[in-house]
Amino acid sequence: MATAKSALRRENKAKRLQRVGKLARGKFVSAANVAQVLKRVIEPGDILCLEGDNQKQADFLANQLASLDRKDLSDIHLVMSCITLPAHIQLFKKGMIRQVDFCYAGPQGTAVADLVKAKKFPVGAIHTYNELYARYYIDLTPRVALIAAAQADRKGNLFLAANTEETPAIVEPTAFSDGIVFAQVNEIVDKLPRIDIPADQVDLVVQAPYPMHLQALFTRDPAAITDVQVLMAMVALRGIYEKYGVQSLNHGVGFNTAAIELLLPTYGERLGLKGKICKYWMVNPLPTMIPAIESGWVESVFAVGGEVGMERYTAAHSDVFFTGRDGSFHSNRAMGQLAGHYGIDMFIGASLQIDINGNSSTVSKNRITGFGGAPNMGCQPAGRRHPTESWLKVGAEANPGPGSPPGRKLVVQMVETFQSGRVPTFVEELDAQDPSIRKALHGVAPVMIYGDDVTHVVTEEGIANLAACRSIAERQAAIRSVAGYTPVGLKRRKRDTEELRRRGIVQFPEDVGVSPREASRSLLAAQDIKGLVRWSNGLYDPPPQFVDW
Amino acid sequence: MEKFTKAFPSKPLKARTTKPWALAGVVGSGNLEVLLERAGASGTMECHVETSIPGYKSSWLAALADFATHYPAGGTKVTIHDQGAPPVLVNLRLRQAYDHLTGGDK
Amino acid sequence: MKKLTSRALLAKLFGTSAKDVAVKKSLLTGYAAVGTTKVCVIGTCDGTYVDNAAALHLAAQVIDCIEHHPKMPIVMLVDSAGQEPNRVAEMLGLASYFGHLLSCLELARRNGHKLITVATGKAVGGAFICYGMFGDRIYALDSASVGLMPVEAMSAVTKIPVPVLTKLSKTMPSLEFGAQPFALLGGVEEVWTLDDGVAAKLEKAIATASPVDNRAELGKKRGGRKLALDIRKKVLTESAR
Amino acid sequence: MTRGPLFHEQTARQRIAALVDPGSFDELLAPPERITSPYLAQLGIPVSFDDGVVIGRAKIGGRKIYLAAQVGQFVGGAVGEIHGAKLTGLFKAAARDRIPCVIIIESGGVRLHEGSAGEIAIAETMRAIFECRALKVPTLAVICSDIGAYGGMGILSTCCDFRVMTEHGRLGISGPIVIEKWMGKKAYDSSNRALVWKTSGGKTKYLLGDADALVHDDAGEIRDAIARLLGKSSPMSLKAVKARQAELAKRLKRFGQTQDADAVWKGMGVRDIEAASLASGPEFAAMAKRGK
Repeated sequence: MATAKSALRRENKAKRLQRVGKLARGKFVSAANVAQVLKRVIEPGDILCLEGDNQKQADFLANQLASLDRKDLSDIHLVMSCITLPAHIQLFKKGMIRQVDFCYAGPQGTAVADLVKAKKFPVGAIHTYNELYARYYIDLTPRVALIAAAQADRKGNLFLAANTEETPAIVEPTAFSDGIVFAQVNEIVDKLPRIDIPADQVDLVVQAPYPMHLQALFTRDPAAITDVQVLMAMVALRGIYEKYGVQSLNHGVGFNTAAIELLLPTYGERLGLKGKICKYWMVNPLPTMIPAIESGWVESVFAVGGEVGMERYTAAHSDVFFTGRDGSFHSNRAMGQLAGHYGIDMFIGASLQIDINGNSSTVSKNRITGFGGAPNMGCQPAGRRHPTESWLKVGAEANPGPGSPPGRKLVVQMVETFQSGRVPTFVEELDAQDPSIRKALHGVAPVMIYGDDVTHVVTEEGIANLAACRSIAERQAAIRSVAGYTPVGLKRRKRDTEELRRRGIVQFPEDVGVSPREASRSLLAAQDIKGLVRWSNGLYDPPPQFVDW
Repeated sequence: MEKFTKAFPSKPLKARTTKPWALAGVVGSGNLEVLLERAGASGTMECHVETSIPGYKSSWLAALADFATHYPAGGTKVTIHDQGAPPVLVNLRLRQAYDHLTGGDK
Repeated sequence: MKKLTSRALLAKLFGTSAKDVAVKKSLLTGYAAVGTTKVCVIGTCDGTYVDNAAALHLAAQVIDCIEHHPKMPIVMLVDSAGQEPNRVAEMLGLASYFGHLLSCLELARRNGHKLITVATGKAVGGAFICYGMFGDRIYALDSASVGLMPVEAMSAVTKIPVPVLTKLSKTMPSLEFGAQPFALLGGVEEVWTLDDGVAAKLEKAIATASPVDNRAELGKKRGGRKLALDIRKKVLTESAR
Repeated sequence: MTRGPLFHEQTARQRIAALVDPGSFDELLAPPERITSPYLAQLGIPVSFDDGVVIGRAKIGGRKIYLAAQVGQFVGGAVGEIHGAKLTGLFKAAARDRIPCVIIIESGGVRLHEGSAGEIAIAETMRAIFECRALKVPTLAVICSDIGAYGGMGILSTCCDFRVMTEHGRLGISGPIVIEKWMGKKAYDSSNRALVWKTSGGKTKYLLGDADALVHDDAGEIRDAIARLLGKSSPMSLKAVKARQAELAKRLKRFGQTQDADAVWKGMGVRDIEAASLASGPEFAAMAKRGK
């Protein structure tokens, strides 16, 4: 074995752990001592990683961190994918953070916007998930990582259960660079169902007094799907899924795509599409996929995370879902994002705002959210080489030049022309382009998906095929053509729309064989959560807020 | 509440049935009702709109004008009670009422 | 005005015979006399809330009267703030208990018992609908709180500002709370003042009562409810075609 | 597993079209008459051509009926002066013509914006219902939507001969929010939908006998239930009210001490609560029957 010439980091780690002293018994820390331990292992200037994405949160450790004072904790470079807890905001309010690099701030979007206005949010950049994970191996390697697991055994091995999520992506770079990995666990047991993180990579463990926060993020109640969303789903199925023969795909979390999932066993079956489309999925275990799975549409599902209530269902369907030796569900956010980047024919999702060039964003002046996994999947992977029918077909429409790849991934934005409260989705310029936001982000507007990457925009008015547009002016005209009665839509020129429609670049529902009159919720395979439970033969256990029986 | 009235030129209604009126939709949050009656000059679709959300007259007029262009609806009177419906619903309800009136297949 | 005790109020209406009316848990049941007319009494006092047991208690008295005192008028006194807003009451079907009480009263009416209501205190919400509003003729003391709800409460639920409702209630008595506006709607035949010979008025009311519901006619005549009668007639006319 | 539209999601007019014999519905006070609420207009609230209730004549299985369907989306289906007068007139017409009357209830009760006028209208309609019943003209309430039958309309529904419900329907007087306000969130959490439906939903009402039929959320099934009940009327005799008095007293004695609807379910014969929770209509009814 070679000996390091210089091992300052390793020595520093040893010192930190030494400072913990009797506050830990071996690796194990009692909940009451956590705040003290954090104070002793974290040093000013550290890059500190706090685990937490849009679903799973190391919330006990975050709360303990937020309970410290500035004298105990300061000059921290915080790296984390999602700022979602009030405790996270506290760290900024207390002035502990020197810099933050993150991806998403969903529920705290308003608080983050307020921090930006108050100049208390020293942001490095807003990232996409895999971009941030990648930097954990390059220039943002954590000195200390605070993570969450379902169970630990007496040696400190960890079981992550359904929500593996981003834990491996945080632990590996930290553990292999002499950083400290501190895990909160729901319980400590003698024998784990399976080992997801070996004890060798774990330094400290605490059994949290309450189970980690898990957001039921992907549960969409079919009762809330509207007839209009059914119409859009029918248009998308015919005009995109059927047309290109989409085999592998990712769905966003919205009601639009939930409608598509619920139309597969009914409308999709009627169109004879079973076995021809939607076989391979990179998506979380969406309850609304249950009818399609039960009807035999789905070959496989790989996920970035679990979904509350789907544990028994996924375990019972190990031919479809990835499961461990113990039989239970497995997810992995980094690998899922990678799969969604390179391995699929189509990404389809929604956005709050789309500008006339097809750029989209969920950021407004009063609500700074950032990105989920959408940009990793909703983009053209320049490193892709393998062909599929769909990839080549879209590629041909895009008329590639001599220096372009022959194929294209379908990147579809599916939105209603208006958000609730009559707020138009289509705008001339994104709120994200606001100078104050750009300034805070060092000149970069937080665009979720760039217009150049988008191939199609679907609205209740129809489909705009941006990939087939030959100029920016044409792209803008195509977007205006499906922007309905928003100010952007009202500026369309009838002649342009007719010409684009003639060329098949703009398609109205009737152009793809959909009659708006047929669009009805009664086409959905399940019209409420109870229907999903019935489809699952009682294996789906919806969260209490969705149960009305 | 905002109220406005406007008549749009439209090709005469094809008189397949003698049904005098048809109603589609309900007045409820984010929804509207459309009453379509056979009335007035054969070359115009006369529209009366009452909406609980003021300030969207231009998109209302554009949606109604589009309908009058796409469908032969001359000789009809459209009365709308709106409680904040998005334009797509306006279109859908107009179409539903129209189908009922003209004895279309629904 | 000082609030009368239930006993004092009963004495005003029924004189010495009031002693035979039991007051138990703010419920009134028994037999008494109005002048020379023997009557059955059911009612509420102290602004109590009516629950399942209360509805059964009143219904039992009505059944007893039908069974043992044919055609004896039934006087219904109302001083109740509403139905008991309670989980168990709802689970066990409070509405059905009220429906049962109404059925008993209807049976009495069919069997020739006159039903006279006097709103003596609070007469609001479900507690008024579940028996008092079912009288052949309905009277109210001028001090009684009769109606759907005060404008403040209406405003809290509808989010319409109080001044707007108050202003509108000047031309729409339906929005105003109290015995007088309720009478304008026809919901009350006549408003009485307690010290102004109520016993004699009650006796006369019993004598002149008719089982034909006249409230819509009254409401139109008095101008408080201008549409109800004509709409009803229109339905009857159109349906006769 | 595809099926028709769910009844509880349909509008009043769609429900009527789905229930009655094709082409048999003849609307009274139809929309072109524009009989709309002056109260709402004064308050700057959108009005509706039918004022929230569609009434008319129709046929079910060839049999003439009078039919009303409330529009739950419009001010919660609440009863105002016009709305209530339409209902009163309809039941009076039914009594006059000796034709059964069916009301599809979807209402929170009195329309607050019209104050006491709606309250009196409900009382008048109750009187008209009893006019029908005195003549043995069947009256039927259908309660099949989440809005349900509440307040005065809840009470009114119990005046009819029979009630048809689905698992979606709710029947009560005080709404969940009022009860929560009164009892506290701990005792009754109005956002706990499972609790609310266990308390006031069609299944519990059916077990206790307050609903006479529990059917699937489907127009065809509801039509069949209506057709079955149209031929009967519920007697109003001294014997009948005495029996009912005893039955309601027994119910109160048996279950009045518990908060727990599961105890009621078990007491009424449901053995497997979880399976019964997922079951619907006749399957649910059968489960309760088997346990007895």
